[in-house]
Amino acid sequence: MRFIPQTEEDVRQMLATIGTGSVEELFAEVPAALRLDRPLRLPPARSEAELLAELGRLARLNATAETHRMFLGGGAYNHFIPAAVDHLISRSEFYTAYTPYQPEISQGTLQAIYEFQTLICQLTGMDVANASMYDGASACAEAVLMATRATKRSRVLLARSLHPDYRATVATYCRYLDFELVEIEFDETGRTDLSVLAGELNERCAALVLGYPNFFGVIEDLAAASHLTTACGARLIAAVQEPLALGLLKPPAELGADIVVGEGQSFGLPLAFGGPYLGFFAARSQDLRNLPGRLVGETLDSKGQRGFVLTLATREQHIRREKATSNICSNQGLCALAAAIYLALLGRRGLRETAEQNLAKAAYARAKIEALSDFSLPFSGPVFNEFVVEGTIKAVDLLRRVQVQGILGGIPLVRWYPQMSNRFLVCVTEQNRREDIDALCAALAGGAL
Amino acid sequence: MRFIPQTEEDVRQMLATIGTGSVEELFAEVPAALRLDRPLRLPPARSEAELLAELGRLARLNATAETHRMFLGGGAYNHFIPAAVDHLISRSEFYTAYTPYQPEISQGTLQAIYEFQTLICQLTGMDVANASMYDGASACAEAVLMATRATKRSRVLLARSLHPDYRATVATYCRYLDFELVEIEFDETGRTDLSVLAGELNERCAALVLGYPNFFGVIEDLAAASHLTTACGARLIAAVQEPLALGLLKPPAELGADIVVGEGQSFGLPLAFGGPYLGFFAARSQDLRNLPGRLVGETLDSKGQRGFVLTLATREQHIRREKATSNICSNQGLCALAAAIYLALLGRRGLRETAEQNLAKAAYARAKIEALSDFSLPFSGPVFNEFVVEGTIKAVDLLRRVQVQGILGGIPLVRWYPQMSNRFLVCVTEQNRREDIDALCAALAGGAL
Amino acid sequence: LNEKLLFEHSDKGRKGYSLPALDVPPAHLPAELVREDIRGFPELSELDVVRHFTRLSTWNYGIDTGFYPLGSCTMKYNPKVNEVACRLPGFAGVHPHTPEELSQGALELMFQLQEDLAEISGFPAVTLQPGAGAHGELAGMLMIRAWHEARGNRRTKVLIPDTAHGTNPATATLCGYQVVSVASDGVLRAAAVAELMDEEVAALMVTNPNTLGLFESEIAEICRIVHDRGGLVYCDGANLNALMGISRPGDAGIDVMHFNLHKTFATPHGGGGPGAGPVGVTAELAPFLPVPVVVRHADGFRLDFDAPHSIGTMKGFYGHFGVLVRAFAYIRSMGPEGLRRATDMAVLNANYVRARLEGVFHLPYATRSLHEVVFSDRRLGGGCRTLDLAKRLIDYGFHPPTVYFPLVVAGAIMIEPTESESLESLDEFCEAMLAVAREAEEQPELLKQAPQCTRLGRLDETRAARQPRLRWEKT
Amino acid sequence: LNEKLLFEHSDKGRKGYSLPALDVPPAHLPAELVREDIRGFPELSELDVVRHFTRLSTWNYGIDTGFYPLGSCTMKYNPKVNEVACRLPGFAGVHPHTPEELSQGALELMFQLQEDLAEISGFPAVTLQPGAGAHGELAGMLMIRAWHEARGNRRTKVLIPDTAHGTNPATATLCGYQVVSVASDGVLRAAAVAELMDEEVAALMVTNPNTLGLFESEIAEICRIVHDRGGLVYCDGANLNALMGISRPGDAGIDVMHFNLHKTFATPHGGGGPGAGPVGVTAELAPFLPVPVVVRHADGFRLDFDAPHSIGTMKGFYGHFGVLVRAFAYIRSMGPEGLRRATDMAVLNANYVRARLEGVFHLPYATRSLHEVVFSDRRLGGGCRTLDLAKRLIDYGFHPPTVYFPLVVAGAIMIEPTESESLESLDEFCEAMLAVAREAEEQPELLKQAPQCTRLGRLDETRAARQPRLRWEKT
Repeated sequence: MRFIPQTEEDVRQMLATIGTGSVEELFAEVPAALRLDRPLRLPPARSEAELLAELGRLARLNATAETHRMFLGGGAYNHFIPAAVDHLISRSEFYTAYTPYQPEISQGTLQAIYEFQTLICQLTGMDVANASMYDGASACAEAVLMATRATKRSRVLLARSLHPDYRATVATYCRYLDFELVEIEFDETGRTDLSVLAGELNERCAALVLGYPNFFGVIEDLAAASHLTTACGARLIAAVQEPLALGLLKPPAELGADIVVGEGQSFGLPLAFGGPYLGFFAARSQDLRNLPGRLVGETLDSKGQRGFVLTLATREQHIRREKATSNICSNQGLCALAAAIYLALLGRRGLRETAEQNLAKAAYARAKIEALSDFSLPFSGPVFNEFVVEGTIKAVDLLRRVQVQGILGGIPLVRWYPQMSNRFLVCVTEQNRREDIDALCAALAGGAL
Repeated sequence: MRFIPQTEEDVRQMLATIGTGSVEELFAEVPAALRLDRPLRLPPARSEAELLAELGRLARLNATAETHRMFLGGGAYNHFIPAAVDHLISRSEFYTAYTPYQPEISQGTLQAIYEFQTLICQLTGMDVANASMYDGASACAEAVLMATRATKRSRVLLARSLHPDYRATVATYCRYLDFELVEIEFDETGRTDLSVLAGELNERCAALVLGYPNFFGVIEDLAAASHLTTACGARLIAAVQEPLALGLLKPPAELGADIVVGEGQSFGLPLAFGGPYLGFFAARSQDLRNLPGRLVGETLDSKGQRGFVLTLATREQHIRREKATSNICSNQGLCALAAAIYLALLGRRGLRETAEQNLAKAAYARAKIEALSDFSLPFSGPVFNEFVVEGTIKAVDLLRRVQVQGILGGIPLVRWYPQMSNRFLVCVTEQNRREDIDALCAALAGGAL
Repeated sequence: LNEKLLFEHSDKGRKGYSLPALDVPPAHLPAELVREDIRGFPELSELDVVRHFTRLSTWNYGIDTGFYPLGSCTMKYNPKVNEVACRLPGFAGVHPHTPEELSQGALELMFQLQEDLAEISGFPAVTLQPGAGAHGELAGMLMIRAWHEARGNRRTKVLIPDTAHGTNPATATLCGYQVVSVASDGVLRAAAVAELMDEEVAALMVTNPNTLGLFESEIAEICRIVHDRGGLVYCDGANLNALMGISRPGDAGIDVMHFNLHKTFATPHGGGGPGAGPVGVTAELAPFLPVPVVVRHADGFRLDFDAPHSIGTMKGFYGHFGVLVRAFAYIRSMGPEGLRRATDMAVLNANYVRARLEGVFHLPYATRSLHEVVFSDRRLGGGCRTLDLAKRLIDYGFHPPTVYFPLVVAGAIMIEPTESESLESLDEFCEAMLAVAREAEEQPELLKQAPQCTRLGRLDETRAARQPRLRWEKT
Repeated sequence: LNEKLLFEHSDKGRKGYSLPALDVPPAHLPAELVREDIRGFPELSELDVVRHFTRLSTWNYGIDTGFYPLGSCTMKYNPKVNEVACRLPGFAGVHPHTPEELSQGALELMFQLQEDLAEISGFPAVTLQPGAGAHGELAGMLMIRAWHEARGNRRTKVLIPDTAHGTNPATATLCGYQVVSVASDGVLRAAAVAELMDEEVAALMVTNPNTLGLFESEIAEICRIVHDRGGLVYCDGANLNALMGISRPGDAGIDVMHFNLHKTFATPHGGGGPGAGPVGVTAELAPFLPVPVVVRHADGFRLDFDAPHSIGTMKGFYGHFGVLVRAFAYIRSMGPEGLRRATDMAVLNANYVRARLEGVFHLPYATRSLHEVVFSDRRLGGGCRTLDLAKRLIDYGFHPPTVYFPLVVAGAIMIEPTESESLESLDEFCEAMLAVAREAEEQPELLKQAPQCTRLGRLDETRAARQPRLRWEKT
């Protein structure tokens, strides 16, 4: 076994030191009735070559942007990842380390996370960001919990245009916490209906959660929503499912958001069938001691040099136990590192230009699809890099026809919005060339016949 | 330009410090007549994504063991490379370092090369090995040069069964050195004809070079050759084109070889269309100061701790200039590192077992091919993992038919041995499953009709 | 050498990226939606970025750097081939919204992993969705509550032994439960549970082996007691590395357990994550699993969202797939004998360290250890505490053990060597521990001023908490 | 921390590999052919090996670690995407004996690279075969001799300036030539060449810009002189980074030049190799190129072995293909403007360092520098020499410049920053150089006892040479 170093001679010597006759005896405390009396029924050990052959077979069964023209978004985005990202996160000092509990030998992780926190603050405009959470959906749930803690209120409004996974995750987290979850309808712009919202907001409301952009790719009017939430003392939570948009859109803080959460996958993480991704969580200073998750802070060492440590741990479960602000006790360290590297590589100009390319390509695709006879764009609100298309037949059937031509043309919306059986969500990124978009349009036109 | 950091403001500031008005002026010493008055005619800069798309297109045009069943050897072998090898040589401290001229900040490279030298000594049984050379063929040429230096003789015998590239490279290196190169025929065993050899050996002979195994995959009788060379004072050079064989075969030193050179590609290096590979060069202590190439030696630091340095540099060209033992001034550092890692991973048992699998699979293939009606094995000598097959039609045509079935069935020998138009060289490694071999036999049988 | 922050390096106009030329007309958003430039955002070349993070990495300590005996964390070797496997284009590049017929490879892998984990643990149903151990706990405790609610029997309390991880009580709270602590004498006693177990107790949360590295030898009896009074038993699976092929929690009467793939199944910890926290449950609890689970149909594998009793979804999509690939690769590489051997050797290693150190270090519990051993600083000389020992070990080139946990041992020193370490490593570590113990007697200042060999000296954590500076700002 | 040798770690029975089960009957060689066990050979687990080489790596200094101003070596950034490119399965996995129709991608890449190098250098024909610069020199000088021989005009001598790399004379010797050294005054003078040039001189070998970083401004005139007397001119292309898009050696009258892809074209140096040393030649010399060259036919690309005048083959197969892929990727990433900008900025960087240091360090040649600048230790105080300065720079976190080369400058300090370095890096380096110069005056022992910040102190090279220990042996 190449991962287990003990030789038989080692085992003999160690048993002698321990003073037992066999390894078996070391398990004396496990009652016989609880002992498994047979080998595990698992396939036999594979050599490295066999393993790669088997996994290669499975991997080749999956469609990717290398095998198909891909227009899938909906919370996970096909962006280019510079080679330097993977090179750096593959440094074993980063990826084989544990949580940086011993700061003197963890300054690499700690400084990188501190930089990540800063980058998230810069992007969102918020005062403080934590060291990351599992993903956008769970970060959104944590934001709702924090808002209820901070406001001591229990009514939570969720936009129905918010990503369905985010809504579902909030519901799971709140399942047994006696909260009132209310969904707020959207209007023909694809944005949350502000008049409905105004009617549902009251002094029992802890929070309103809006997507920014929302699940339809539409940019919600945060500023207007903020006027309403501020008036009744509720927290406005902006949930960003496509953070590349922040390269171009006004930062949520500037528009009045109180908490900004979101999904960081777009920043250098592979699609990987949905994970591991990167939840980010940013808030205003007022909420500092209510934050869930880890925080890295600056301090000094015994010689007065700058250094970084995990801090404000008194919020956390290993100290506070049942009074902790969350049960989370890890972060997505390596994913946050990847995001920091990605953002550092793109930098000020690159992030903007990449966002502008996404915007331009999506606009080109929208215009071209809108011009097709059997298609329309049901929502009129401004979009970034994805948008809803309505056809004349069931989207599921249409997209299957498009798929046969090597195109993953979009996501049918019917699973989450039963009345939208002819609608689907199309995403266009900097990875889609004009010819890909043209091919999609041709396939849609053909498929609709 | 992501690889060039200077901003326009930096440039202005630097020019001010230098005291010139423009970058242009820095080239004042280049006469106008020699200035290129147009931009270079090269394709425009590609983004990273475009570059990968273009290279991906080219890469997919090539056949590999992932796309074909591969039975090609002939000096380059399809062996499995454990993932740990690439992980470790991808540490940038290794691969972005230069030659270890400053030993205090190069102990990583130096210790690894010292370990490589030791591993080569252990494998070959020799006293000393250098830090590596370009490849097996050029190492062979350097061995011939060393033998002539050491013996002060100028007649060199090369087995005709020696790898043709090795013979050709020796010829190129010796082209203007007034040596007499003589090729020695092989017999029906596929080994060098000892009676012909005895007739050609005399007191003018500097060296005899034998493949071990030779180009036909046959294991030469080094011991018998050594008796003859020793008698006339010539150096016996064993040239190892498939070093995995040394996991099983007697070390050349034990059989009387004076110099052992060879190709280390089998030890963890990808096929990569022929390079970069890894020449190794080992000799007896008597030749120490005649060795070409770099050497790493053990020494002590100012505090008496063990450390490693480049040593015996007085043989080399940066000190000796025209009197150097060779003009080589680099080694295949990263390839030698890969080989050291590969050998450390396989270790004593792994090397042996891998060699035994190669032997067994080749034996299985030989027996099965020999049983086919239209095929025979022209050479009777013992082989390791490759062997010559003779068919009834031109090998080039036969192999093209086999290739259509997704099998790279072997290497036609006619290019180097014009009388062997129906013969080809088949290699079987631990990477070929029994079903691959069976498929080859079926395709050969079908192709010969 | 020091390394500035990214933001301090930046120079207006530098860039480290490249984009293809835009091949469609530019587009514009309404001006009121568009932000200003991001002030202070980095501007660096590719080399700047590479050098920055390469340097940062050298201030970190990983498993590949050296021995990492962090108790309760199972810092075993992370095989390199697994890193290759999860990066195969067909795994790294598959979008979660890909139609099922075009993601069969991903689904088959997940299905097989569900089955493997079921066999290893003895639970018939498994969800791969939770993103970490604590997330798995939350899923598991929500299922327990859902089960009670489905029976119309709300219940209000959860019993948790005093040796438990802090996430256990935090999770119970998040499920709306009140936490009742159970005292143990190293091992949890059936009698202690019986005393507290009543009709208001929804569940007992145990860890087995517990955080003292001791097998909960009364677990079967405890499960019976809890079940008899209508409760369920949750097992924190953090220490499963001590049991593979030896004993299956599902066979002992446990109802729900989470796995830490990043501990037992060798996926890298990544400096804090991502991990993965699948959960196994009994058949009775299977209807409550989060959606989706992967099911096999005649025509292939599917994501099943149709589960009316499900607690819902724990996060976006289906789990930390990239982590699942690595764990699957590990299980396939090991095979049944390999997993059993891992457990055997993990336990042997821990007992060897115990045997070598117990004469010098105070061992609060004498029961036979499994995969880890907990000492205390009681016998440490010169007024030195556990923290001093830990920092001094850094100077010897080792990552310190887990310290001050479990809370039931004052000044705990919790050592988990894992099976990956050779006798040679263990000996070197034990020599260092013994040397530090001698230093504590003879030169305690060496411990109190440690570490000396790191770029930074001991860091002031109090200052960080009192004057929080959680982001860089231009000064 | 120290790290033993592989062999000192080993433990009988450990292994770090895995093989599939043998699926054919075992076979045996005649016993007299089979060796005994290899005594002392390593036996380690995968983690042992990974940790060993990871630790070794941390004692190395690479470009990603920091500034590496090694003169004449062009230590520029090695782009990460190139490492990905050469590992694409279709490149890494293609066997050199693959039929041409199944290796068109490899052949097309090589063909395009031949064309690119021809355009950059001004030589119409290029071979990619040589494995390194010195190997390219050998190929080039063999072609020169073959050309003379083909004209029935043997000739016996080669002129080499005193500033040349040591490989130049070593190569000339290997081609059977006698070396005649030509004195220069920093720049090679046409008059000096004219004086030595006669009918016995086969060639002049020059480096341009030369190893002092100075452009050989009389090169056109020199080429005319050599050509007029029937000789050829070889150019060592090590310093091509100073000329891309500025001036093409082929246009200046040079006949043969090698490229160092691992310098100018950003392929990694690998701690000593592998590099690649393609050679460009004039049309007249093209028939003598090594075989094979890649040619384009109507039906695709082919390896052409049919060259009766060829000097033969320089090594196995066709060149360091994996290195060629990286260089090709670099050229495509840069484009024509990028290469020109690289040269501009390399020269700007060198002149900036020169401007900042020349008041303090002695500058033996006042001519305008191109891509590198050579100082000497003449003004260094406290009896310190170049070596002391170099070792002290290590303590400041920098790789030292090239030292004691070129030989024409006593105590040479040869600095080549390359275009990759930012102004910030250059300033930090210049500050360090100036600080060390001050220390030499005030505390020379700091230099003489340097380095202090490395794991090992200054190493005894004399001892290594006097008592050679070139391999480990069991003691």
